[in-house]
Amino acid sequence: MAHIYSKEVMDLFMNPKNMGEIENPSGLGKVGNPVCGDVMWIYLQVNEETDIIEDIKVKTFGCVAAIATSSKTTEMAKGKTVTEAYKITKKQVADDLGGLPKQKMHCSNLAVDALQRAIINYLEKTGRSVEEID
Amino acid sequence: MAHIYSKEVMDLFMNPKNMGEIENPSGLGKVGNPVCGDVMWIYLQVNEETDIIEDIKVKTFGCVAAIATSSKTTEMAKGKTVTEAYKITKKQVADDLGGLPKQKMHCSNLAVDALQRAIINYLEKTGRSVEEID
Amino acid sequence: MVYLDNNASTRVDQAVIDAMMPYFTDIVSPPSSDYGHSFGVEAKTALDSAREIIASKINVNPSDIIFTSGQAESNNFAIKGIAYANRDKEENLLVASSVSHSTVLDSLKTLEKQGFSVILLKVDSEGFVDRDHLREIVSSTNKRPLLVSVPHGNVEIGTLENIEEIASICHEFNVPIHVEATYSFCKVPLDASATDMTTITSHLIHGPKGVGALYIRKGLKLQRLIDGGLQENKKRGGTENLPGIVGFAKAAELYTPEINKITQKLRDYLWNVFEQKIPDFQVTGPFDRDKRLPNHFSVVISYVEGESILLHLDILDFMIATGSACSSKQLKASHVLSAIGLPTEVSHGSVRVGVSKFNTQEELDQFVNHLASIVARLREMSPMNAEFMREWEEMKAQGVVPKDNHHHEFEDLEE
Amino acid sequence: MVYLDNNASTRVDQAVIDAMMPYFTDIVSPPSSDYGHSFGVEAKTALDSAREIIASKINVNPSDIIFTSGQAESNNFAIKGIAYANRDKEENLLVASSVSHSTVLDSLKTLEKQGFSVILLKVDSEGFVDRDHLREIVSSTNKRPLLVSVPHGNVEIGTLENIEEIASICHEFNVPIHVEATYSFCKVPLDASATDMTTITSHLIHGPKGVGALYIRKGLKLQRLIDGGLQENKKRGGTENLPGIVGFAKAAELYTPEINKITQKLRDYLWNVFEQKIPDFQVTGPFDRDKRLPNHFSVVISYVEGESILLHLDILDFMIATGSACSSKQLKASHVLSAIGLPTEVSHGSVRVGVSKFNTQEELDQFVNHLASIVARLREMSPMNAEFMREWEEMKAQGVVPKDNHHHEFEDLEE
Ligand SMILES: Cc1ncc(COP(=O)(O)O)c(C=O)c1O
Ligand SMILES: Cc1ncc(COP(=O)(O)O)c(C=O)c1O
Repeated sequence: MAHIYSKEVMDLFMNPKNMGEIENPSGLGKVGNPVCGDVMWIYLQVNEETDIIEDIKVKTFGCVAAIATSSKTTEMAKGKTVTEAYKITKKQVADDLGGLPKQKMHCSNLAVDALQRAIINYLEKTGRSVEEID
Repeated sequence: MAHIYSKEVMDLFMNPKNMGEIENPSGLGKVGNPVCGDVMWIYLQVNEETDIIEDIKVKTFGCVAAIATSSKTTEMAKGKTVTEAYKITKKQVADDLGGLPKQKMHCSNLAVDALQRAIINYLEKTGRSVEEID
Repeated sequence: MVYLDNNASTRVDQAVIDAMMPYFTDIVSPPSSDYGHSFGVEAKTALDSAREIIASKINVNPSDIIFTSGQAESNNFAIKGIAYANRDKEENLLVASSVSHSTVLDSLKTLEKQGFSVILLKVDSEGFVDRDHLREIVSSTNKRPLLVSVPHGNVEIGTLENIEEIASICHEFNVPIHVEATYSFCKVPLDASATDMTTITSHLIHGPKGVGALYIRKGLKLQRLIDGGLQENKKRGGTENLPGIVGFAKAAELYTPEINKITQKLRDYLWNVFEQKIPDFQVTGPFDRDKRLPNHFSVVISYVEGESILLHLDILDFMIATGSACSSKQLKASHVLSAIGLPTEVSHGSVRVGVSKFNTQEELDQFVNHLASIVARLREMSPMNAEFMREWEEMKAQGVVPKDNHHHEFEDLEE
Repeated sequence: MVYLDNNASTRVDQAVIDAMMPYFTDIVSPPSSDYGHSFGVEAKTALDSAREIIASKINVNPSDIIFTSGQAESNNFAIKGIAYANRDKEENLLVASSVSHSTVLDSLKTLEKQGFSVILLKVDSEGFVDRDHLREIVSSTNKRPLLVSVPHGNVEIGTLENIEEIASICHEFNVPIHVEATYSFCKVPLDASATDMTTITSHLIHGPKGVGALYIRKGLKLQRLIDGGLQENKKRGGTENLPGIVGFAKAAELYTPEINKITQKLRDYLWNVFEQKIPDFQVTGPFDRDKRLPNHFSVVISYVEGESILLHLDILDFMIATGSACSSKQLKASHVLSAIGLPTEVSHGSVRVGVSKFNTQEELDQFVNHLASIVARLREMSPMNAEFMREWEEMKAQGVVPKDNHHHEFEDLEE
């Protein structure tokens, strides 16, 4: 089976991780635009004592790269504090996936964007702002 | 063996007729131009009593069509009176050969031209002009 | 492997390969000279007979058929040939359907940069050329088009244009018409003698790639695209691709109306099973099956994205095509789907199937079953659904653009 | 069948056919999209690897190789591409060797009609470009050429040009150079990275017809000849002829220096036997065997005409080529033989042989024996001989033109 995507991307595409929703999430981040072809919603369940992301779910509409990066980003965030998770970069996600086709690098932005937005949402709900962790 | 030429043309090309010279011919006709790629010399031996062409030979430099038309023209002329032979047309030669490729039709002119020139040469030698037979 | 992308290209028939073989290994001379050795003459005989077979398929004289390297060359030759042959005329308008093939549209773009005017014809939601628009343009007294180009069968949405009707509108006003019949050749009868130029190709009818033809009405003046010899009635230089041409003719010969009955039956079967098993999809192109290429079925499936569908199917060994932006090199929505008015957010779910005589009903059953579960799975993980789309439509209506508009230009892909 | 016309075209190697086969029958998708199903990706992988093989043969980067439909397209693209890309510049001079291929010369004719200036470079009696003439033209300060086009190996007379030398003269004055390497590709080492464009082709190295390539130096601006997609680095639209391209690469891979040792040995053998057995002939092209295409031997035989020789040989199952006017479609003497100063009355006796690895010494022995008796037979019936030619030369010197000058124009063959 020859594909332009790395084995890691294909594996996560075939068996995506953390797909789904969390009811009453601690934080929710929605990004994307159906015109562009990628929409991602990330749901966080954060332990307010420790700021640790105890659970994370994602809903993704999009291409192979979008599904794989959603999975990878959520896997990377899970178990981290929001401060740590906020620092995950698009490049880290792509590297951890064994690279992405050049033109698809933009897709990996989305999941990280959604994660950051969900963290901001969580911070806002808990009366803080992103500057405090940044 | 696929060729553009008719079977008749190929047969005469392979086994040309009346090739050679006649020493002290009754008439000689030389036409053609080495630049054009066709040169033909026709030699006649004519019975001066009957004006019948008793022998005819041709020397030909040229392409397949030139060789075939030389053979055909001399075959057609042999045994005819010079008056009859003078009337052989280029079209008759081509028709008798089962046709010639359109672009090669010009080549068939040469042999008939050489024949006519040889007849004129014969007539001149015998103190006559072509008007008398034409 | 279940190959269902037969409007992209097709498998070459064994009989076609057999027909080509002597021209690969034995009769290898170029067929150019009449006065050459017998291989050359045999080659010419083969070339002539291929030309006759191809010509008879579209009801034209063999001498008006020019063999080319395929669709791209034929279309470029047709469009630029007319334009450049009329370079010095006052008229400089070129007209084409907006669902024309990229080889047509890109030729027009080049000509536009060089000073020619270009008008793309409106099409309706099924991809048919807007007759009124066409009539308006060809009847214009002060800007008569040099050419109108229209596709016969559309590769993306299957639309089968009524060429006779279009041609008669053009000819009423003495405007020549070029027909792009790449996808319809042998699949739908076409009387190309009613057209001024017609493009046909080999590799969509189980013939080899790299060969096609252009019918050019006798007397129509074209500037040559490829100079260099007396080949092809002096209209296209270069050593003829004789194995390819012989294969093309053989493929055309083998692609009988019977084949179309087979593919049409398969296509209709697929369509029916699709309707039973796949919720929320919308057919693209004509709903009337007789107005589609007989082997063509195309849809957009809601709330899912084409590349993801395509790769899931691929892993299961089923091969289809999509017009999804994410699957294209330019990451742009298909110009055809845009031209028929499909919003990009909808066209992401594009899936199209081209069946061939090599397919079976069992394969199609398996395909739809697989597709049904893939779609269900993708929808489960997608935030998009009917409610999402309703909200989205409202936002669009209110002119509210969502913040995360990741729309971007890929400059390195532009000219 | 003894095929000795291997500079016209060659038999396709069985290994090449085997390499193409999967792309005829299995991997049939166009290799265009990266994000498509695995057939498309496999196709792309095959395309990329073919490009690497071809590129390495002429020492250039794969990304600078564009696949085309063959020599004619490559040469038209190179010449017209440069011309049109510089349409608006003041310089409009195009230069080519006068022994260039017709696809080059006819492209120039077309451009000349459109207002470009054209200069054909003088060549010496062996077909080598006149260095002084070239230098004079490229060094001209007020009319710098847009391009100089030179053949590497000449198909008719075998001349192997010193491309490094020509390129360095051009580049000294910043004039780009196009090299027509159709007949030399794989036969003689060529460092195309020293050139700006280089044409190569498949069907002369036991590859399939209908495929070739053009090397284009990175950064060189060309106007596209065939628009219509992102294929070939956006420089050539259209579905790639993948079986052809794969076959081309396989053929290039198989055409090793060993093959050239074989053909050169055969050619030299032929040359020697020829000298022993055929009276009154003259070699055309370089006498120095190392300055010829390794498989090329060409002569003019006195007092006989090429078509007649060719057909006699053909009936005996030996196939060769001739540059005789009577054998050409236009009934014109070869422009190459004219350019090297051979009078038409002499060039009628042209015979050329291209050997391949499929030939044997025995075949060449038989060939020369047959030829010797054919020549003897034709000379016996010919009025031409040494004396005739002496007289003819005298007449020419005196300006006496013989009456029966059957020289005529074939208007229907002209433009
Ligand atoms: C048109 C278009 N824009 C954008 C993207 C994805 O880029 P981003 O994630 O930056 O929106 C895609 C998907 O590949 C796309 O097709
Ligand atoms: C250049 C050229 N002129 C003329 C001819 C023959 O025509 P004609 O017999 O009229 O001289 C030939 C031979 O075919 C030819 O090659």
